Amino acid sequence: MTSALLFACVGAILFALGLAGVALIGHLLRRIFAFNVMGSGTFLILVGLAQRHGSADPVPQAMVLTGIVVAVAATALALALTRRLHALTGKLELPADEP
Amino acid sequence: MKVQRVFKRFVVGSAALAFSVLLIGVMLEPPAAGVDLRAAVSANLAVSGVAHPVTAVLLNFRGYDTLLEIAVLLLALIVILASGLEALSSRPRAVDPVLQTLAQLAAPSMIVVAVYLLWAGAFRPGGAFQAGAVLAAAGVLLHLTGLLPGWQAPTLKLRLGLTAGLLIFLAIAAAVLSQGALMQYPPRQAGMLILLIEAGFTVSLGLILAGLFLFISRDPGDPT
Amino acid sequence: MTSSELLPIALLMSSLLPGLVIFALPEGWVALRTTLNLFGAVAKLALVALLLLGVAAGQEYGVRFAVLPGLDLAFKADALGLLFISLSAVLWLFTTLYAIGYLEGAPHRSRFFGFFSLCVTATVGIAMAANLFTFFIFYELLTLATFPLVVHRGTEKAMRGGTIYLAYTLVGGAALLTGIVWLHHLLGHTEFAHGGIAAALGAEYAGQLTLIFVLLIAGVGVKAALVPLHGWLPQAMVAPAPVSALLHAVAVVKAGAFGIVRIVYEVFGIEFAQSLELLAPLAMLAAVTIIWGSFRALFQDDLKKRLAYSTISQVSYIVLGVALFGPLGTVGGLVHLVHQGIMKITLFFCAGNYAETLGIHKVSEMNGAGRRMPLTTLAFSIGALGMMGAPLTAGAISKAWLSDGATAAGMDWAIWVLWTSSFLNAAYFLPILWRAWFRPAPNAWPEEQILRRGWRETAWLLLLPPLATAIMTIAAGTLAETPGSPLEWAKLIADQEYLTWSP
Amino acid sequence: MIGLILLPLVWASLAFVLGPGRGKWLAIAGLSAQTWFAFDLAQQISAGKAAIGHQVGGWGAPLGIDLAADGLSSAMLLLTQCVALPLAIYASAYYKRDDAAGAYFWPLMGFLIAGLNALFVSADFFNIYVTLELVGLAAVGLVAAGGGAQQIAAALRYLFATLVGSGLYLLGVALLYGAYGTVSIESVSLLVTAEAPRMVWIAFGLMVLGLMLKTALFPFHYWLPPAHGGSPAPVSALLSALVVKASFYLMLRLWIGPFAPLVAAAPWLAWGPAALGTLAIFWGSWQAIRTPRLKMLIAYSTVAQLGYLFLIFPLLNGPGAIQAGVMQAFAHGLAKAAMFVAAGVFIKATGQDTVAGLAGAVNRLPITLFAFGLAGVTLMGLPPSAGFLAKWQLIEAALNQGHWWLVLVVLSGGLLAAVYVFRVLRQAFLLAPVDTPVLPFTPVPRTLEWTAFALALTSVLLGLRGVELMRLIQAVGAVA
Amino acid sequence: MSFVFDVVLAAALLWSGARCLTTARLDQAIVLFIAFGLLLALVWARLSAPDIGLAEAAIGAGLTGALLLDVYGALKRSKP
Repeated sequence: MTSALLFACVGAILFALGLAGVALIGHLLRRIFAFNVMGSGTFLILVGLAQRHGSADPVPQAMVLTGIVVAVAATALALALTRRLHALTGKLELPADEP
Repeated sequence: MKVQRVFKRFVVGSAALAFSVLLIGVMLEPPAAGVDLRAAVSANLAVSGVAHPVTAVLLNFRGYDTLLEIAVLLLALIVILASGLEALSSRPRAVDPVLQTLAQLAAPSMIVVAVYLLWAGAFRPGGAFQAGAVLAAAGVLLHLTGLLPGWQAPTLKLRLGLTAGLLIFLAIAAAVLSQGALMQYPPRQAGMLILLIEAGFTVSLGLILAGLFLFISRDPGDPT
Repeated sequence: MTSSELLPIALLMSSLLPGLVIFALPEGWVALRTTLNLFGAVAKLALVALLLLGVAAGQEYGVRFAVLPGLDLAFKADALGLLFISLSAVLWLFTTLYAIGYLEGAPHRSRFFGFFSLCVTATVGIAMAANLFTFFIFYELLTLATFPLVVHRGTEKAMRGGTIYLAYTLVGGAALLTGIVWLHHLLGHTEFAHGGIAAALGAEYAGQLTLIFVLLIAGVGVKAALVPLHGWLPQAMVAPAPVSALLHAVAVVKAGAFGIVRIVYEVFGIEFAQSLELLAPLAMLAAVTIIWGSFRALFQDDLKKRLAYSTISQVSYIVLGVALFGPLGTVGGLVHLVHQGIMKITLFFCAGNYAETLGIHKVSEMNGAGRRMPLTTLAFSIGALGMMGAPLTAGAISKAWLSDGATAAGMDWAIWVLWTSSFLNAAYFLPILWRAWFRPAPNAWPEEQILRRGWRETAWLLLLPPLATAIMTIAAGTLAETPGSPLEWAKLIADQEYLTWSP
Repeated sequence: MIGLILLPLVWASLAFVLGPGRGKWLAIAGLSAQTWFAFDLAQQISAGKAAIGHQVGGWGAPLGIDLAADGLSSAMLLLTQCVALPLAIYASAYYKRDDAAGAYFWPLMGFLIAGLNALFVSADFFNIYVTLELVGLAAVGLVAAGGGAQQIAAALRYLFATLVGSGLYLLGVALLYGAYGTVSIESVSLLVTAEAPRMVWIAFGLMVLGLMLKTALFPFHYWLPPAHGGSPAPVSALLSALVVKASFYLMLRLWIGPFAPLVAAAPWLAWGPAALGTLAIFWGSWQAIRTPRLKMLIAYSTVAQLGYLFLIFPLLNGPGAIQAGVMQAFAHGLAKAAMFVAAGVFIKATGQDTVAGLAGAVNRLPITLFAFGLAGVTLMGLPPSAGFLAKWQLIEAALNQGHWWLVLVVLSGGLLAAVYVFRVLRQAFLLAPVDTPVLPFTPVPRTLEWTAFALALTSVLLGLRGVELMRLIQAVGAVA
Repeated sequence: MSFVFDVVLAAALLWSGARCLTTARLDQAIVLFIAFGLLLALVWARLSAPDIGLAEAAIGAGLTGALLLDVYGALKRSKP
């Protein structure tokens, strides 16, 4: 068991954790956390699994760099919308069921 | 209702648990990888125009991903503008002058660092992302210390800066189509072209990341 | 493109193009609209004449376009199709004239005549379809084009009628589609051909083919208003009189009947259908419809409703004739396709006249109408007598051939059905005539809109069409044996459809 | 092919540089050029080239990223441009100057189209992930643009749905890379066999799950009606007609492409999508029949119509299934776009978004109502229309494999569609009730009415000539 | 030895991630989230991926953290 594989397993747990969080948590900010945890888990799996034999692999690393930027973009977007919703309704949760 | 929620939690939680166990299980029986790209990367590193493999992958081998990614970033910013925050005003908050002077000193040096990172990216860890991030950090710092007001709807100059990275990238990518393919840099100029792309990239990345912060962070509570 | 390909397309266009232009016309442009309508109708008549001459001379007309690989939009103008086309072309002209008079000053006439032309286009398409796929396309197009006409008045009542109409026809369409695709799946094509195409599959498919037959007949049976699929017809009476005339005599009901003819003769083949023992049940169904329709008609006080039930009964004469194995029955059924159209449209024109002129909608209000509107009532009487099968009228010819066909097919019970129906027809038509001619007129009509001028009892455009069709009813009866008459044409078709049959 | 990706990126960024509300002419010009490119590409492919490839950077897979356009992808490209161009013209008349909702419409639309085109031609799992995000974020932005609380809430719900969807997909990519050390679709398809390691099975499952979520297949449809029903007409049209199709296309592509060996090893897999599709048809139609709001009705109809697309999965090992799917995608894309823009006209004119408010529309907006009716014909699958051809092909494919219940589903789905379409039409034919005062009626630009009509007419005329389209995707049919 | 360190690091990462989602107080959650980001940067370093480490620290933890803190501040200010 290399440490790369160890981190891959951690990634798996984090992904499941984040997924459950997104599904269960109503509070928007926390949901955004959960989504980020989920994403980080994926990145860990991507690199950890690829490097399970020890040596570094630039390709998945580059992908993760791309992924991180995309994730940040999404996060910022989610935050902006959350703030907008809060400014309009004073709430940090989505209405129970769609209008 | 309450019972329902507890039940839902239990179900989802156990499902997640089972899923992670399964995932770990399959990852612990690793199949033999069919393809090994490490060799390919190091083999082509010489003609890629940069010495640092990750940068080579990012901006040359898989540069197309990066092109779309900067588009995603710009898009996120546009969405934030579109979702209707322009209406709100912003004013710098009062902070103590010591911090401000510190920030004034820090900001230029951060820019220097950014330039270094950008240049270093060609052959060691670092590059456009990090440089852009540092630029953004500088902007954020100035804002937090009240020297840089949160941005209103961007001016023409700012919009140009924001899109510069994408446009330069597009221009170069298309310009080399004559070579036979999109982004097929002639090996001799590759390094120069990539540096050019990265430069524009860094500026836009810095502006966009800072923008993500400075556009969002305008306080609805402020009086206009 | 040769003339043999051009003519069928021209025939479609002669009503489609005017329709499309009329849609775009502003409400006010009455003159241009009328010109277009009449031009289209006349042009169609001329084209039909050309085709008739050609087909009589043995010329073949046909054209096809590929829609999908192995799926063609195909048209052919054969004898059977032309029988239906000529009927609709002639009656379209009269109905258009009538409608122009009937709707004078009414709102949304551009819309009305637009869909009206689309209806006729769909009818022609149905008549000229060379395979079931094409047939289905125009069959559903007819449904869509008639809906706006049925609900034209825009009242809640009209909407209810239109909705019921849709519910029936769309479900029927689904059944039809299933049958068609199934057949296409088995055969690889659905081209119509004399003597049928299903026989090619052979006996081991008998079970599936029977199911397909049921699906197809159920699909077209809805429009043909076979009991128990007839529920929509009386409801659709909310439509304006010209529409009812169109629905009953030319387009919808006839499309259903014509569909049954095509399916029995040119998809399954009369002989193959007989060998599958599908004809007897169909004949039974027709018989039940005939009796049931006439019986219900007895109890309708609303004039148009009574006519509607009469239609249900009369259209099944055609189905009965088709289901009687043997050329005599075939001739009877086919000729009635034409005769019923002429007679029924006369009746509806007249009903419309009573309503428009005097505001008469009910049988009980008919007293003395004959004195006030002699010409209309004369036409009405001729139509009614024709329906009963009185001598010298078209109806007599149909009934004669039908009963001969029944004898030939060894279904003597069918003769009794015909006689019972004739009796019932008399029972619900004669009282109307008696009231109209011999009862004294009330001192005030329910709602007199058009005043009498000299011997013109109502507007010209309302008066002439029924008279014309009434004369045709007599002519079809008296001149039946002359060449070119519907009867002769029907004989020609019957010869084509029986490949191996010999008396 | 490259132009289809670069061009929208360029005009999108230029439109942003020009500033809020500007750049509609850029967009229309760009889209016209793209449409021409798309037709040209389709020409080449139906002329006999099986597929047209492009190695970005000249490296070639697996080191670099490959682009590839075959019949299927070029068909989707064609659909995208042909729907987007009329919508752009419509939008240019729909948004007034200094209309907050339209301030950034053009850049957003540009990035959306760029993402779609890039997705359709990409031959690289990870690159597809990036394009998915591009499409998803752009779509969310369009929903959120300048909207009130309801719209923002809808956008957030949509955002999380699409993010989780692409997250699942990305995890699948990670596992694939772990298993095979490459993300090039081509090299992966060479490596996948029926005895593939469990990791690959899971990757496949995750990708399919994520894409179903993005396609709003029942029961993952919860996010779609508020997002599509709540946004401005041009946006709803773009989302319903194109965006949901992208993830469906991708799922189909994976199903018949790299993962075909897995599917062949476990044919029962295909019944999952089909069953969900069936439920989607019934549930969506039922909701559409019930809802009082016009645009909600159309949005729920989208949920139902997407169901048909998933009915083809059990049929993919026989002939005609892909053809049926593509035909349905075209029919629904064109018709739904027409319906949403027609609804937009009604709403602009009457100022209310209810079915009841349509009373008497036939006399005020005949063209628009006619457009709505034609689009309805396509959705009901009545002839002559592309929807009818799609239904015909679907039924025949089902019969070929003796799946009778699929036939029943398709037919009853059509009848249900008739119920909700005629629910609108009969209301429109109804005379405006006399007792209620006639509603204020603002005239609308003719452009709006005629673009709706053009879209609807196309969806009908395609039903009279589907040969070319079928020839285009013949090659793909051979694959399946 | 280094593997032990990795195990500890992994445990810390998991803990911070889980706590961040479960803790009752929002400000704590935010701090934990930033901590999570920094730990992740360390992990990347351990995975011999310094580029990602830098990016994660700067963008993931830094920028996102700043955004979150700012939003939090705005929320506090908006409700007196």
